[in-house]
Amino acid sequence: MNLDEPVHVQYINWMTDITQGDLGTSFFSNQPVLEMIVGVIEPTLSIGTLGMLIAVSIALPAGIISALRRYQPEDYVATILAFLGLSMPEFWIGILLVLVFATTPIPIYGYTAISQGLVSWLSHIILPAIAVGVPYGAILMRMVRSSMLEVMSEDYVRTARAKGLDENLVVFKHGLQNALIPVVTVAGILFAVLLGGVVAVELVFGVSGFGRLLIGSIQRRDFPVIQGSVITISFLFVGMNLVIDFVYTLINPQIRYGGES
Amino acid sequence: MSQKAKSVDSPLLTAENIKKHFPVETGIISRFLGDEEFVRAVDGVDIELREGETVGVVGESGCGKTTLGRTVARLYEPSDGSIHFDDQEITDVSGDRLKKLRKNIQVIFQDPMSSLNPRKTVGEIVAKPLEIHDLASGDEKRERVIELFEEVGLQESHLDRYPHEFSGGQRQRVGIARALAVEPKLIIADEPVSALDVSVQAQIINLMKRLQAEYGISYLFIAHDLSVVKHISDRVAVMYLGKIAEKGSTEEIFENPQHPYTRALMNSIPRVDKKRSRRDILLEGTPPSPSNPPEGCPFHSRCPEFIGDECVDREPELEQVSGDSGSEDSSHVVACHWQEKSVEERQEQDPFN
Amino acid sequence: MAEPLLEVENLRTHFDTEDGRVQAVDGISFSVEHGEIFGVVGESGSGKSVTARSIMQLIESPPGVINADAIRFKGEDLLEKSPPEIREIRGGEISMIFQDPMTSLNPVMTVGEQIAEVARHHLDTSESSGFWSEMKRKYVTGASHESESWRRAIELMDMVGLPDPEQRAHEYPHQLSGGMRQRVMIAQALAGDPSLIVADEPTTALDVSVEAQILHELLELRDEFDVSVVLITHDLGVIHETCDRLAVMYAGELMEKGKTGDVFEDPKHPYTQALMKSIPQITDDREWLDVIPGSVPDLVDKPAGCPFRERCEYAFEGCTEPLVEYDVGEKHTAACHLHSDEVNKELTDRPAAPESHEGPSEQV
Amino acid sequence: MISRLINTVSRRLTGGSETHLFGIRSNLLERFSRILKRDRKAQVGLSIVAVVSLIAIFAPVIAPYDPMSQNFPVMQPPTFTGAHPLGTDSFGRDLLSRVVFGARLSLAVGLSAVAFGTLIGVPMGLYAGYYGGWVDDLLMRMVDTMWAFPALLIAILAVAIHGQSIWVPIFAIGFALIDDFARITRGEVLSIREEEYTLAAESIGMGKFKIMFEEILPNAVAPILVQYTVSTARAILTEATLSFLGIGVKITTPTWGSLLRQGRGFIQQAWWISIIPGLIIMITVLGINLFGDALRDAFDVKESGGT
Repeated sequence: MNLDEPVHVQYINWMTDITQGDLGTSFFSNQPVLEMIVGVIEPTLSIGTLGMLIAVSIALPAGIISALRRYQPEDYVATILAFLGLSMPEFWIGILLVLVFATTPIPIYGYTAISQGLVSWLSHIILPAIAVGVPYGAILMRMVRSSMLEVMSEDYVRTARAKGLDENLVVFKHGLQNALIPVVTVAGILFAVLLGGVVAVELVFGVSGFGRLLIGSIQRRDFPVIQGSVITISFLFVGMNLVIDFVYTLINPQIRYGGES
Repeated sequence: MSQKAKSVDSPLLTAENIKKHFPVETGIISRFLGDEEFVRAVDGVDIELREGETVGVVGESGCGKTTLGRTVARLYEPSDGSIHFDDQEITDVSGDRLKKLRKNIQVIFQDPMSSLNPRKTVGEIVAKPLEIHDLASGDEKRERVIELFEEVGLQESHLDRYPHEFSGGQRQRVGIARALAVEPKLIIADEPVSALDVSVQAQIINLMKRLQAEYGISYLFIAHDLSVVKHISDRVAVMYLGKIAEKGSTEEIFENPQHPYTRALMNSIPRVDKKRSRRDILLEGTPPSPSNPPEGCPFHSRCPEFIGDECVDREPELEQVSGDSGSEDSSHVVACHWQEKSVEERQEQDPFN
Repeated sequence: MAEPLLEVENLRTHFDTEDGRVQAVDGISFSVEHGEIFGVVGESGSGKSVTARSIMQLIESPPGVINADAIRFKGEDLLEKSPPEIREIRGGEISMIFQDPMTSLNPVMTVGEQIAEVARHHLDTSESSGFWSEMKRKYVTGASHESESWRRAIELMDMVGLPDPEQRAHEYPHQLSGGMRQRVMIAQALAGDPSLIVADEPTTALDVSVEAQILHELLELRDEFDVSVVLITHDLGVIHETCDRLAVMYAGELMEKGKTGDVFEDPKHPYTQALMKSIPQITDDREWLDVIPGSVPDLVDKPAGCPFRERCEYAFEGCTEPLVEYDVGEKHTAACHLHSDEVNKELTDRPAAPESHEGPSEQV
Repeated sequence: MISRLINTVSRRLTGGSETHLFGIRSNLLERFSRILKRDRKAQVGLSIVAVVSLIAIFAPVIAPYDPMSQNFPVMQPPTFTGAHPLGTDSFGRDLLSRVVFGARLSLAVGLSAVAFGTLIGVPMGLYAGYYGGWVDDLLMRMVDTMWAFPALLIAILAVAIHGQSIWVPIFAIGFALIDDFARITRGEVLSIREEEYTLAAESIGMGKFKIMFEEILPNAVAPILVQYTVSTARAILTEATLSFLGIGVKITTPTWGSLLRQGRGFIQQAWWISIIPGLIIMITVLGINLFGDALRDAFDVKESGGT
């Protein structure tokens, strides 16, 4: 970095470098930043993706059941669990898991790459993924519940019943897709929650991922790495946004075919 | 064009060639490139109103009648045209002059629930215009509000209640009291009874008529219900796709409708006094989009009395109906190419007979 | 004479709300004959829509509770049917058309599929309409456009006057105009080949010109499909032009019932009379409309007796007695104690017109 | 007892015809107190919020020791009675005292952050929603950009530039909340603008500014209030995460998050240093969430999942 040049020249140089895939070199290790980030991104993405999968696969059925059995035992149990899940920081759930699973064969420390065997990989990321997935799933579940409740009181659901469809078809054929439309928008916004969670959870489980690199470089004041990480996070966000937009157009025909004819 | 003979008592309101176009929601880029699309909600309307008179505006949803009312009330900025009120140009007044105008032109809205702020008591709602225009304060204000309440058939005990505690008809009375508070010369009534129960509609209509007789207020009465409009109006304008299809005294319009649209519309109303025969469905389809109106006569795509090429090629202008009720200065005008044909020719094809 | 298609006996539907029990329908009885259009007219809160939904048992419970001596359809009491049997009847024997065609159609399904689905469920098509095959159709393969049900959908869309049905069937509700959406609703109601259609304010959300088209369509289809219709509306004109017989409802109770011609020519209930006089007609030249003072009563903890007595110009002390339906003509009844043998007053000797044209102010 | 308190308060607030509480008047407060009377969730939530707030306010009175004092045996496990009911930490500080003072700072950070987000976000949304046009375009593009800056990212930048301090989480969380508040307010304003009473206000000659604050804002308060509670809960959690990561407050500042950070190295040896503050966070956030949910029920606000 040519620190003696004026700031705007530095900035332009830096931007030029970025567009060429050059995020600079670490002050600390003298490694190229891009290489460092690519080296640690796998565990982070693994935990994040599995966490999201866990969240969605809990939230969807739980939210639907909770809505359909409103004010019945199932709903109360789901609601209490969801509120608990909503009220714990991810890393603290991680700490609890570490304590609980300390004496079991499930590893509570470190990470092995997916290339070294699926089972080992999975066993290392399952606990961190649960830790990040639970709060995320809790929020989603509440969303699914309220959205489902709203949809079930819509006129077209009454129409479906008046057609003589049985309740399962009314819910899953006529209700579900409509109920998911608002949930999908929120899922994107919640990505911020998930990302922060993964970074903190990596610290708890001693996973050398992106989060550790990030936190380490802040403590070392390794500015090129911090800059590179910030750019990476922004890219992840934009990418996530695109995915969400795609899913959104997929489930909402009013976006696909605008306007009255 | 509008060459109305200026009568001795000049009209209270004259609106000439009013246009109101709304931009269609498009992306920022196409707006930047300038290919903006417009909904021509109101597209060149002339309308005038004398003191103490009620002019009815009718048409189907999307014909621009509500937009016309709001533009005349200067709630919307007209895109083109000029409005004169009480011998003053009000087309682009703003600031204090606009505020003064608000004291003279008031609006009654369609939905008596939506037009009252749910977080205010009806007393506060009716008092608000008095505060805004510094007409009364303190005890005097309260007195005046009570007076207004009594005038519209509400009681003093209602003052501190919230809109949701009232029935639809009572809410509309509150709306009328609010409009009345500033003692306006003109009230734009936008579908004031269409959201009300049948048995309550009559109460509100009679109330409006009584207030008119008492205070000499003029009404621009906008509605889709021809029977209501007929009942309350002195003159009537029929709108279609942002334009006036036909205009005249209530008697002329209802006794001798000239425009095929007016005739078809009257024919469509479900009646309690006469059964319509089944082949009488004369208005097919729905009005075209006002962002892309048809060439020529806007009504030609649905017209049961379609003539031919001239309807498609050339837009008819509003012309005086000849031989109408004998008098020369009749205000009955209609925009239809049948006016250029002979009476016999028209009668031969008339599907309404 | 053959037994009626539908017989409702002493239907009472209430809702338990935080404010108390709302007796939305309070003991009404009527019957609908084969091939007949039967009108139910009333203002908002008169219980006409609840009546419609009670027949179909489409009342959310809680808070709603349906009670009746019987709701007989083709001689069988619907209240004694099991849920699967009721589902067979809904859409297959009795179908419904709702007021707002925009919100009553599913926004994320093509209109063709929404019609085809009914055919699959209620007609003998070769296609399975089980849960998993429907789910597969919806989320995996998409609806087949060669199938019998789809062809039936297109055929029906054509019959109810939708232009380009082949193409329209692939569109979503928001791509259609209000009138076209209501035609889709009608096609959907016909798809299961029902004997009775309950139409709840089918034209209220539409413009008069479209309203006329839809009513015309209903009349045509009645003949073509030999289906009876219960037409629910607040518009007396609509009733007059389409119905063979009608019932007038007020505050959950039946005020008057009879052939359309008889009731309109010679209404026997003070409420019917007052209602007819209060609406402006395109042919009338009255300076002032006749007003019914006050507003519809609160249905929470409704007092016994005639619900209209507070607003009735003929009210007398007998009006607090429970309502009874009196015969006032051939198949013409009116629930008004003025027609009882002791009173038997002619409603034509009206008292002097009220002083004010608006009548006294309403009570809250 | 609590419901009686609420009743009294709401009666006091709505007694006179001219009383306002952010425009929420009788019907909303009545509805809330009605929900409070029969909804267990609301009662638990409000009780927790009340107790934690009292602890925070009276921390110096309640805490048995100075939270910074290191004069005690190191890593003493909790006994739930005696001198150090919740044990001591790795520096020999009394955990109970630190948790009590932590309540003060954590709540202060959370509430300030949300206040920051509200004070900037709500006017932005109000203005954008009511005026529309290019102002709306511009503001919403800004909000969209903010969306890509989660609290984590801002905290990283803030710490990199400024170093750790109590202002870092306040600013980072607050900034990240702006777009939530702006979006929710704007959405609400857009639907209120459709209501005819705003047009009616214009027709009687009210100025735009007056309409915005007198007619529109009071009707948008309910969802904003609900969002406020949700965001406060979220802010407390985020503060904990940031401090745990070492990009929040200084390690010497006793917030719940920094207490957890101190426990990080001793999870196996001294579980209580990590578990107890975490438990306190959970209970507090649970209380706020339950309270917020009761508000949501009372005001009939849709779940928007705001973060």
